[in-house]
Amino acid sequence: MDFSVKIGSLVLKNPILTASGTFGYGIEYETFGDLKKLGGIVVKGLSINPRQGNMGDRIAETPCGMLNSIGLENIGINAFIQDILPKLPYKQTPIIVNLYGENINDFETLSKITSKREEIGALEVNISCPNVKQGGIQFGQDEKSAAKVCEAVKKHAGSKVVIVKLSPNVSDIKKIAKAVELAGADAISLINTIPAMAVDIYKRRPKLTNVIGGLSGPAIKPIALRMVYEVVQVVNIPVIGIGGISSVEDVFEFILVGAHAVQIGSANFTNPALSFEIVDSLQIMANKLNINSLEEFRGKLII
Amino acid sequence: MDFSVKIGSLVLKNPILTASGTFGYGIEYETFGDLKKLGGIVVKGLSINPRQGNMGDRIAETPCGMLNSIGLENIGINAFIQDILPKLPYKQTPIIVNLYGENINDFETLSKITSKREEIGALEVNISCPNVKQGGIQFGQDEKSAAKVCEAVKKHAGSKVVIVKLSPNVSDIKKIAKAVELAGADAISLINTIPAMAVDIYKRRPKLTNVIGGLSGPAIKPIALRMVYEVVQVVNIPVIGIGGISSVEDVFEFILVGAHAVQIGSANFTNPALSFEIVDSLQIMANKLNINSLEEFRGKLII
Amino acid sequence: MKNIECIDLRVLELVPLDGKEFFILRLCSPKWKYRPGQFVMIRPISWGYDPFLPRPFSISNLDEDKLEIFFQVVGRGTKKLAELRPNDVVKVWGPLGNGFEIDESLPILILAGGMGIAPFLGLIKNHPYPENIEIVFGHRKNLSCYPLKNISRKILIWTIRDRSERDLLRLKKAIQVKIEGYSADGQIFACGPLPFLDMVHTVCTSKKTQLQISLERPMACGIGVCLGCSIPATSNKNFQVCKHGPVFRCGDLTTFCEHRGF
Amino acid sequence: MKNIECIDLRVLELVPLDGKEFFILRLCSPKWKYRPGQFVMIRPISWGYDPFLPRPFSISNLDEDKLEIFFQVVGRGTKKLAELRPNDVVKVWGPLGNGFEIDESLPILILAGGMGIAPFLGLIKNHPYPENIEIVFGHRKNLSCYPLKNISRKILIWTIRDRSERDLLRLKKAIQVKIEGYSADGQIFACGPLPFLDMVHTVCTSKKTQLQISLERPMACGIGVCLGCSIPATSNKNFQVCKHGPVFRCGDLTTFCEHRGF
Ligand SMILES: Cc1cc2nc3c(=O)[nH]c(=O)nc-3n(C[C@H](O)[C@H](O)[C@H](O)COP(=O)(O)OP(=O)(O)OC[C@H]3O[C@@H](n4cnc5c(N)ncnc54)[C@H](O)[C@@H]3O)c2cc1C
Ligand SMILES: Cc1cc2nc3c(=O)[nH]c(=O)nc-3n(C[C@H](O)[C@H](O)[C@H](O)COP(=O)(O)OP(=O)(O)OC[C@H]3O[C@@H](n4cnc5c(N)ncnc54)[C@H](O)[C@@H]3O)c2cc1C
Ligand SMILES: Cc1cc2nc3c(=O)[nH]c(=O)nc-3n(C[C@H](O)[C@H](O)[C@H](O)COP(=O)(O)O)c2cc1C
Ligand SMILES: Cc1cc2nc3c(=O)[nH]c(=O)nc-3n(C[C@H](O)[C@H](O)[C@H](O)COP(=O)(O)O)c2cc1C
Ligand code: FES
Ligand code: FES
Repeated sequence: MDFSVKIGSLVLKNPILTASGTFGYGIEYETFGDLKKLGGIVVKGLSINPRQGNMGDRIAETPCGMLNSIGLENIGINAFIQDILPKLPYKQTPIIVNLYGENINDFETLSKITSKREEIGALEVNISCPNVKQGGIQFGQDEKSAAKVCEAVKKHAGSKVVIVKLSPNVSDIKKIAKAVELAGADAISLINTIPAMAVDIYKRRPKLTNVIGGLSGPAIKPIALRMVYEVVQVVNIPVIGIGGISSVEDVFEFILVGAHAVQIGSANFTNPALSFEIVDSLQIMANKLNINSLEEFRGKLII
Repeated sequence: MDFSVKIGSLVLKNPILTASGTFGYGIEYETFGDLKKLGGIVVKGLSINPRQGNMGDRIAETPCGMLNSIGLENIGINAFIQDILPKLPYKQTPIIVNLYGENINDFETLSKITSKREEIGALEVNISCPNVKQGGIQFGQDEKSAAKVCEAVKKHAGSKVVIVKLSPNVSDIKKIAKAVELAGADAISLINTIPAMAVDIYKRRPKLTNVIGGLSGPAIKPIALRMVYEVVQVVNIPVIGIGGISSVEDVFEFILVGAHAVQIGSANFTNPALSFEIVDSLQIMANKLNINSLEEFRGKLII
Repeated sequence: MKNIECIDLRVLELVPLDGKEFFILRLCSPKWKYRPGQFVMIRPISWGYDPFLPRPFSISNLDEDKLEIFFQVVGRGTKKLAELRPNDVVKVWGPLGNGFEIDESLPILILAGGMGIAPFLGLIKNHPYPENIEIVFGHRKNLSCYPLKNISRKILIWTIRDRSERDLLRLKKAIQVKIEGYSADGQIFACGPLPFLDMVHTVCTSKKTQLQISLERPMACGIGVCLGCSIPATSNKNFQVCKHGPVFRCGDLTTFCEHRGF
Repeated sequence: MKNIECIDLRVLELVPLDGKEFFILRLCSPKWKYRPGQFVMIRPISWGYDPFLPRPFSISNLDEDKLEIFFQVVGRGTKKLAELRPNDVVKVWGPLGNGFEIDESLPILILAGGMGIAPFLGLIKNHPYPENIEIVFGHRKNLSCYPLKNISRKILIWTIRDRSERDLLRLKKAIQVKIEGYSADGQIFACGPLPFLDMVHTVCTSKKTQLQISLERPMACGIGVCLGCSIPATSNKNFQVCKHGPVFRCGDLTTFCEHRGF
């Protein structure tokens, strides 16, 4: 069956993307599977200049999940374009850059740089990172600033598809979603990690040097599913579901509530071949569900 | 060692409370342990009139947690006072009533009724239930209405300790916490469940008839811990930690970030003797941590 | 509350019946007294935080030596139960619920659909007058999947494999005929999947026959506190299946049947 | 990336050493070539969603027949590993990281603290000139907790039990003396807990001796993508311990040492 989906003008051969920060720059996974199989690759969040991220301990395990406070360590947009991009199979699999700026200006610059590269399939605007002082989640918690960032990126993005990635740490995700749709977003992806914390009672210390980090993994899937469901009801642009997806069943859960595509995140750490395996089992699952197209299933939750 | 803590004027012999909705009206657990051991018992949310709650399927399992959409089924405040309260060991263990109203009026009435009963140790104001149409979470997501409910209850509560129970589904929990402190709350408890969802891809149906329910269990502990930590920094009243607590280690995690007491919730379902066992292991844990008082440990996270 | 207890029990053995789907789990005996129809909540220690919830199972049999559970693998939890090994430790609380009200002097008709046979295994085994028991057993899978071997020869058992619409009609017919025979002075007990119970319930209601029916609902606590298993008893009162049931008298279920469509 | 592979391996056996804390886990061989100091990420299938993350372990030994891991129970994950039984399936990816750069023609001084012995077991076993190897092994637990039985008699091994401040000083002394002997033309490899490495590092730095040191950091991916194990290489560049390490040359760690206090 045909698993292709359209995210704005971008065509994915299947709805399986990899989530930013959990799949490196893509090439690290070549040894585990054929990158060309994937619907798309969302690379680690990129800033204008390289960043070292936060100090000290920056991951911790939690029940059915994990915390991270990487703080957007990355090699910078230029190194990515020069050193990595040519090695990626961008002709067969769209490469989506995840963009992080400390301010609107940064986002504009990043948009200008990336929109010129034909190797880049789409831009994902990260206004939801809980692990950085400037920018990040602070943009994603307020309708106005979320819209502003979206407009700024859109202005310079030319024909590139712009996906805005939302933070779950808001009272009403629908409002933010509508705001970025109005601001011109071609698609919305959600959720980013949820601000959370873990401590070591024996050392009396937080497990993350940064104290607070972002929660991801199966633990948050029910929250992500609810938010995708809520957002799908109020916007007319495609929604990309993210949060705890660990199996092909999980993929179809997100499609059932209305997602066009999904991203596999932390689950890549539990099995580096997982994203490829999920692509391989799409057809088996479609057979089990007795469907001949994704449209038949997407958003078809019976209430 | 002395494990007693003060929540406003209310003295608990130890910091272990049971969370509303997970310990029935208390008496159901008599067969599993000595209720008098507990620091306190928070009973199922009570409304003025009996309620049947939501229709259909109202629990579902999720990774390291569960969803519920009970919708505040309860026998009503009067039946509770007449039939249940006399059977509880209220002289040895404070009984805390969890109050739910559809509007401010309801909360005032409940406050009037309950504050007159000497058998009742404190009132916990539930402005955070995600499973009801009126009241509930809608009060807890807005500073002004949260404060209004708190004032209304406080006005009629006389000398009773008033605890306000917060919803995690907000952009900034600190704001709501400060608002209810200002409105006169004697203590704050958090978190209630997080709105979330689960679906059955084969039946194409939500697992809960109500579609959305509240997520609880170990999955949410890192979020709860973060929120307690954040709230403790900005208020001067005691904070009661709730969320995924399943062991005595978890109890001390919440104390370490600054909680005065904790509530054991869904974990009671995994082992109905758990709350009693946790009380029994407080001393062992204090020895392991090498502490002689809770004050030595409370909020003593080294950053 | 009655004598409900929560204890850690060691696994004695796990016996597969015809493949990897049906098992008898034998645990050390908690030495409780119980009534057929009562159940236990089970949670292996090894589950840690996940799967999170315990699982409810009928007490299939319980004596001085062992507690027996007959179960089918249907999802994540039962799959994990099927991985238990001798000496693994399982947290168990019970006996829960009310169980069937049995008058041993009266004839009994048991209507069981598939796993619905589970609560009756002990009843059958321990009844003083097995010749007074008759069973209609509708089943989908091979008969060898069900632990029927040890059922007394004195018990009349009608097994009807239900694989098609026609089988279902035959089963319905058999049940109708049998019920007739017990409507005057016998007792009728039923347990099985909802559509099966639905059918039994309809027949009994139409014939105005007494019927005790055992229900299943998703459960979290098993002891009446989470209110996850509530069903409407009347338009302003609920039953908790775990506490007021799982066995109900036919007439008590009217409101539930209206809402849930059986 | 090099030949990193992710495969499901069956457990052959789990051998306890002196109690319930130290184990050798033997898995079917993935038949990789590896360098001592390289490691694998391990995640038993039975973990389901929880514990969530895989765990990193040095390849203690790897040949045609088996992959061996020597591990100590310290937390939730290793406790669960100690419950593995033959034929359980474990997801394993590797060989990961760089491993020690070994010149087999030069003498080797191994400085191992406790579990820090793990990466050296294969090295010792497979080295063509065992008489060229000398080991200083500082340990807290009984010697019988460590798999030293099969170490060639040709290898000089100094074991020092470290239970007090004074023992620690003795250990430090021994290390100082030994290092001196290798500073000119030998190779020095070290692995162990941070305070141990700290000491070794200080001595080597002060003596301007070459040293290869194997680091541990909490890891999620093991393959350089999560950036959870990063340490500062210079003030504007990071190493990922899983990818650029876990073995580092003493001098490369200056910035990390400044930040983390060793
Ligand atoms: C009173 C009672 C007695 C039972 N006796 C038996 C028995 O003797 N033998 C047997 O094989 N089964 C019995 N069941 C059904 C058994 O509890 C379910 O098959 C089992 O819980 C499914 O768990 P799972 O994780 O494999 O499936 P999942 O679908 O993964 O279960 C997830 C959740 O749904 C709930 N759930 C799912 N299906 C059911 C169901 N049919 N009934 C109740 N809860 C469900 C579970 O409690 C769990 O919380 C009984 C159920 C009840 C309520
Ligand atoms: C490259 C490398 C090689 C290793 N080789 C061995 C070995 O051969 N034998 C052995 O016994 N141990 C080894 N370790 C340490 C081992 O990985 C940890 O002891 C183990 O992960 C602890 O898991 P736990 O769940 O029992 O402890 P927990 O404290 O519950 O672990 C929780 C989390 O913290 C991380 N973590 C905790 N302690 C450590 C630590 N010391 N190092 C790294 N991560 C940690 C885990 O990865 C996990 O994500 C090695 C570590 C690394 C990085
Ligand atoms: C280690 C790690 C690093 C991440 N880095 C980024 C990032 O750079 N940019 C971004 O938008 N999201 C980042 N995320 C968030 C994920 O892309 C994803 O939104 C989140 O983890 C939820 O999905 P999951 O539960 O499947 O992991 C990161 C997550 C993890 C665990
Ligand atoms: C089945 C169920 C019923 C609940 N009912 C109530 C309630 O009536 N009132 C209330 O304030 N909280 C209620 N809660 C929320 C809990 O008290 C608690 O805040 C929440 O479950 C988080 O804690 P936990 O993760 O330890 O369960 C309920 C939770 C569950 C699981
Ligand atoms: S299962 Fe909790 S009330 Fe019945
Ligand atoms: S463990 Fe993920 S980058 Fe090293």
